[in-house]
Amino acid sequence: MANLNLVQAINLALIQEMEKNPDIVLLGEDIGVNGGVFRVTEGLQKRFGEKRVFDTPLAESGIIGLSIGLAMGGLHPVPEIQFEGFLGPAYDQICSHAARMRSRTRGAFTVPMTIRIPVGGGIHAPELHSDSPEAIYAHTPGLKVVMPSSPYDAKGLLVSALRDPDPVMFFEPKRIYRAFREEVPEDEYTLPIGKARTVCEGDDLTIVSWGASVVQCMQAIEKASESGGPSIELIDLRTIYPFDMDAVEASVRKTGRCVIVHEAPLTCGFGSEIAARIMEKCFLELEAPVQRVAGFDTTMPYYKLELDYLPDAIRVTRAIHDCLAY
Amino acid sequence: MANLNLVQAINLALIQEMEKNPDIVLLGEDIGVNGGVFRVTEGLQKRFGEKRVFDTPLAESGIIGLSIGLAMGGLHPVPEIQFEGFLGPAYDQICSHAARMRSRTRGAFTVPMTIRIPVGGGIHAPELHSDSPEAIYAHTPGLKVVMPSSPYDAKGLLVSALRDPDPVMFFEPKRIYRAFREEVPEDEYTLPIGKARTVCEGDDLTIVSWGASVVQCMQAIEKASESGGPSIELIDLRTIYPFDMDAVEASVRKTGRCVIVHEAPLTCGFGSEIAARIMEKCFLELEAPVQRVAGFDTTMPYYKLELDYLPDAIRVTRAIHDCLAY
Amino acid sequence: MPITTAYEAKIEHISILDEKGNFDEKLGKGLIPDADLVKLYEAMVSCRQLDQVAFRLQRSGRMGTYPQNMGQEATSLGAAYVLRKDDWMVTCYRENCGLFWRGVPKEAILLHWMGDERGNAMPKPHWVTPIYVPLGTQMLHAAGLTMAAKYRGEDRIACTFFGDGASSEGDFHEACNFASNLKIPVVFVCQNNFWAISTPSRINSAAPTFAQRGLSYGMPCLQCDGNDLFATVHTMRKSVEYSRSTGLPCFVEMVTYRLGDHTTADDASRYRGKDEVDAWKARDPIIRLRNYMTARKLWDDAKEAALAERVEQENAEAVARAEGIASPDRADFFNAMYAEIPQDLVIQRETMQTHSLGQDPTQLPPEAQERAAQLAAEAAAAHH
Amino acid sequence: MPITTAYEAKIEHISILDEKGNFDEKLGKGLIPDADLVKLYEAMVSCRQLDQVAFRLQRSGRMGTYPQNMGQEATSLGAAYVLRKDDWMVTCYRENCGLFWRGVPKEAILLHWMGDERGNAMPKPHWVTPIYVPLGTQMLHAAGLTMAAKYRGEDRIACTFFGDGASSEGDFHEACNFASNLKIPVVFVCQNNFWAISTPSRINSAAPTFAQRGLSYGMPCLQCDGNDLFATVHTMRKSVEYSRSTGLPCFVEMVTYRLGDHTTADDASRYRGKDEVDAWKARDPIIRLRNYMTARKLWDDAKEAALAERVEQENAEAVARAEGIASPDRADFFNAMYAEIPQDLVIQRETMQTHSLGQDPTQLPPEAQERAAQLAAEAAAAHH
Ligand SMILES: Cc1ncc(C[n+]2csc(CCOP(=O)(O)OP(=O)(O)O)c2C)c(N)n1
Ligand SMILES: Cc1ncc(C[n+]2csc(CCOP(=O)(O)OP(=O)(O)O)c2C)c(N)n1
Ligand SMILES: [Mg+2]
Ligand SMILES: [Mg+2]
Repeated sequence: MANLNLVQAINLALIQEMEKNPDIVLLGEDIGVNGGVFRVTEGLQKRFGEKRVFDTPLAESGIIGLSIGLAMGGLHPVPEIQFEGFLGPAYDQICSHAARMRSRTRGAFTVPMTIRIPVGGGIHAPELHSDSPEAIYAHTPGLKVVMPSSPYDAKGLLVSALRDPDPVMFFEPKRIYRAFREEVPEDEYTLPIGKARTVCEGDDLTIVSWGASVVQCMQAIEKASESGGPSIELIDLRTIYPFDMDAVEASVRKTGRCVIVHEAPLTCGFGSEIAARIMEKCFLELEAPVQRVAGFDTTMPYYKLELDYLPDAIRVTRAIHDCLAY
Repeated sequence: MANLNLVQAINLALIQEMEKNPDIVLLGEDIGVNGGVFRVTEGLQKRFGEKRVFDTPLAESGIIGLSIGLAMGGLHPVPEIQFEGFLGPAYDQICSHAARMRSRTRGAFTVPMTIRIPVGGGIHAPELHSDSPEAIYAHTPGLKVVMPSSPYDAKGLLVSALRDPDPVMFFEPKRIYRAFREEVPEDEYTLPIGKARTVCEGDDLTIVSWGASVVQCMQAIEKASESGGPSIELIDLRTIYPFDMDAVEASVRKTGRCVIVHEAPLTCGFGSEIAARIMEKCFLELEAPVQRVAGFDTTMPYYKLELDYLPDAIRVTRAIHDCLAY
Repeated sequence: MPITTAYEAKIEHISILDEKGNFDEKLGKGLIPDADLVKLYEAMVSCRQLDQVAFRLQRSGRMGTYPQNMGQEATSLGAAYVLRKDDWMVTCYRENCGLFWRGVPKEAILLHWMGDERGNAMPKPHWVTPIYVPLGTQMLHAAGLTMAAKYRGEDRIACTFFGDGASSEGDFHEACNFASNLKIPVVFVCQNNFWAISTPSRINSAAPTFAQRGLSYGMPCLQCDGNDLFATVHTMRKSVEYSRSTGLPCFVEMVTYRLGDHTTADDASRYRGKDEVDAWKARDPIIRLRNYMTARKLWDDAKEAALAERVEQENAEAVARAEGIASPDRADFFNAMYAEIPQDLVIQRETMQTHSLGQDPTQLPPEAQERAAQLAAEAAAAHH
Repeated sequence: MPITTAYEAKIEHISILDEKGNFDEKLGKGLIPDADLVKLYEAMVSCRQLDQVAFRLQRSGRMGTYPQNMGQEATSLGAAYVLRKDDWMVTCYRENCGLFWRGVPKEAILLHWMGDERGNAMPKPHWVTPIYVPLGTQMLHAAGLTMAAKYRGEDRIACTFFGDGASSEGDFHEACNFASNLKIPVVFVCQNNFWAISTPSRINSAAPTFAQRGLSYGMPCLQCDGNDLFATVHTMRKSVEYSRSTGLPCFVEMVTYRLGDHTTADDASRYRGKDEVDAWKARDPIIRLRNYMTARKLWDDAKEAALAERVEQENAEAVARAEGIASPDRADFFNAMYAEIPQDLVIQRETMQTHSLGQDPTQLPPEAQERAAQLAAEAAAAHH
């Protein structure tokens, strides 16, 4: 057991899987000598050599396109896109090829690849360094989309991704890269892609969230319980696609009320799918409309205003009250 | 009044607005001499010259990036992306620049631009010629997203787009490019972006749809009425963003039941947003969970199976029954 | 010296058997053994005939949109002939002749254009990729495939084909740049057939050549007559040897011409004149080679007639195999998505015939379930 | 002749005032009037000093991530000096010196890095664009802006700047290709400062020069010493004249060096040695010019001291203006989205402080509304 932050947990998962599987290679902008701008790949080039950990030219489509070829050729590439805002140039290779290769070739070619991407706001970063595009990729059949909210989850989920035969978008919430540490087993363990985690149990209301927002939700729940408030169940989705609707359904059937929290813009954010499914699955049990606490339908503002944009404990608390008051 | 199909209606709208506004320029792959692969810009280069209607190199990011510059420079470019499947390379210029330019520069630079894109399946086309990515762009603040379902609507909405000071994604359902004709006024008229159309009124159930699917819905409604079935109200959204929630809400408050129909994959398709909003707005009036009839969460299959993928009157009818039986 | 030379470059053009029948002994002699030459000629004729068959299939509604290869047979064939059988050949959609030479079954290509993904399930090991639809994207995959081979210590190289139009895509630049800077042995071959649908190649490059696109990356660049099989073979030899021996990429432009429409959905007469096409018909790679072989007594009318018959037969069989395949199951497009199908997709697959996606069957009261099912059945019936 | 020459190219390197102080009279004499030279020198010193101020602001938490321009002042300044005031200058984020010369207020640049969009609201008419964050994307906008000018019959051209790393992006290729084939007069300037964060320029190009990136498009290409103001001015003169007179694009590589960290978030000592940096400090464009001016009696220590004082004062005032601006209203990011704000955004803007997005206040029974509002108020209080 070690006490690690998110960055260290991911670094450890990479080391352990690379030692087991010689076909794993890491590539991206500044991931080598520099260890990545967030130091997630720190020390890996020294440890595994330039053949397995290498810097690429500055071109995201090239990074993903090359990785797709590497994967078709039998390796398991782990490209890093420096910030989610720079996924744009790689969108076509991801959605037109990585996501389709298996189905279009009926399995003759596959793309086992784990794309690592720092995601989300809250670190006072420049423009295009604070977005949350998970819904875009959840709407693209053929991909898996993962977003851990803690060091322990990050390690377990990343190991699963590195063993997955299909392309996985592994979003790393940069806001909690170093926010806290927790016990992370050195020993091997995996967390299944597609299974949610019940962070805490409750009877009055269910909160569904993922990524850094989970932390905001926990704060809101603490506040609530301090003031002897309602009993709230928090579900961390962990995986955006395929998502664990069974867990959400079971919880909402019990509580009858639900609040969904995410950083991405409201409209067509992944919260809309969860809300729609809850209505479909729990129609008769639902006592109030599902509330969404999300980014607004505006461009993510520059950092002076970013905290007004991002869901926080106050907004989550308000949603809890709105939902309970209904 | 002329009896026109969708292609002709768009062609007419372009001619009339280009004659009014010298700042409108058309660009794209094969739109000049060839009039576009669907002949939508037929005759326009001859009529307006190579300066206002020109072919570009084969590069979608270049087409949109150049258009953004043209718009920042005071023109109103109308780039054509040959098929929605080739929006991918332009994704970054659209979402990182066109959608953000006004807000990031607080209005110092704006991007009045109408991107024309044939969209959707059903014409036995090759791979990547049959997708429906509207939800991707509806989730991108800063854009407007329009999808007409008839020649009359196409002309009125395109004229509005061509006069809009902000970037508009104008999706043209290729399946109905030539499927039918209708009376389209030669005279100038506009249809407001953001307003839905009630195709037919009814009391038992509301169908919300857009694009080519509207036609499938009308078939299902006919069948239903023939067999003396339920009284159904059909709402054609016309605009995906900003969307006319007032119209949907008013209708569902009346009928208490709703079916949403679109070609795009179910998960995080725009139907999920409409469904979630209906729950939020009509919670107390809703008598059954909102049903969605959509593409499945798979890659759009090659044409041998495309009709099994696309929503048709049979599936819409089934949803109507599911919803009414609830 | 304030003004010095930072860089100098020179690009050669190679022609061996020109359209007038002139043959350069120095470069051409012994380049291709006579026996091979005959086989290569037969391959071109066979590919050309399949083009005509495919065209008829499309017109009679038995196939979707199809892009003919007519006039460009010598480009990909020259490459396929030179490449090792285990070198990667990563192409677009106008390289049938080379793919067939590599052993790709004709029905695979036909199936693709018949709207059937099974046409992309390349039987291994052919070291080829299936047809690519999004232009300019496959060259990066060629680089990756080759880098993976290099990673395993194999000396496999790749040859990737793309058009004059595709070379305008950003991915083209990124592929060349990655291959050059990361030292990946890929031979980049630009098929300049002067048109990208209706767009003349000058709109895709105002430069004197497409070959010089490789200079950006410091690659050796060559241009050759793409309608001259000897020239394409000679050029590919030099290029393949360079890449295999140095482990570095290089660049080739093959100058050819698309004799047919862009695809069966296109009408080239809208944008180009008959004179231009006629001039290029005179440069047809097949005619040129046939005349050469006839003069060398390697070929005659009897052989031609026999070949025509054989080819028609072979291609008819390929079509039969393509059309004979069982029609796909609608479950296929669900099952093909992931190695392990997600539960939600299973539900979608199982209920697609019985319920709407918003419906959770288990939630319906039993009698309601029956009513819904029954109503649905009636409605379905009414539709047929 | 089977083998002919398809293309030949040659690229010149230009240096006028080298690091040892050698000055080429032939090219340099009269190139820049003495009076201008002094002003240009002062502009470089002022820009350099602002870099230091910005660095301290970031370290003391008064500004976010900031990319210093240190060492590269002569590149964009040479361009700005040569360009007409109404030519477009479309840059990235390391061209402060040129932008300030064009009249961009220093506080605009500071505000951008202080996380305030108002820093991008370029007061017109400066014919400049704001800082660009996504690399390689701005060159296409430069082409569009110039084409729009051409459309109106103006003879305005554009000069666009990008780094060695950015030249690897696909958009770079598309911008050059569009400008060349559609005949748009843009001067493409690659600032090769040898690094892209920690990535050495050889990983972004294995070719001998970045200048040859322009050969793909048949553009005239020049390379110059980017730390030599005379060379950048001379090279830009030739290039600007070419583009304005022909209406065609051309390509320039300015060889320079990033003396500081990539940004304040970077630690360059992780990936490059002190020796390398020291060698380049000796090539500092400011020192070089100062020595030249001193030798020519255009400058002395007294002037230097006076300048230092004035610059410190000016920059302090710019910082004061940037920090003095009223903090933005949270309504701003809603109101800035569209010319006309959609109704749904109005609701989001108005209710952001009072309700969750899923809530339709009007639906709540009145007493419930009160209860919710009250609970919310309490909770909010509890948070502070
Ligand atoms: C990314 C992308 N954009 C557009 C298209 C539509 N399209 C198909 S073929 C073609 C022209 C291709 O020209 P070229 O690359 O020269 O190849 P050729 O057809 O001449 O062999 C176009 C525009 C596409 N398939 N992919
Ligand atoms: C599309 C994109 N990818 C990645 C980044 C992150 N990033 C910011 S600066 C930089 C290096 C840029 O190097 P170069 O183009 O040489 O410019 P320089 O910083 O040396 O002036 C990177 C990778 C970005 N801003 N945009
Ligand atoms: Mg071509
Ligand atoms: Mg650099």
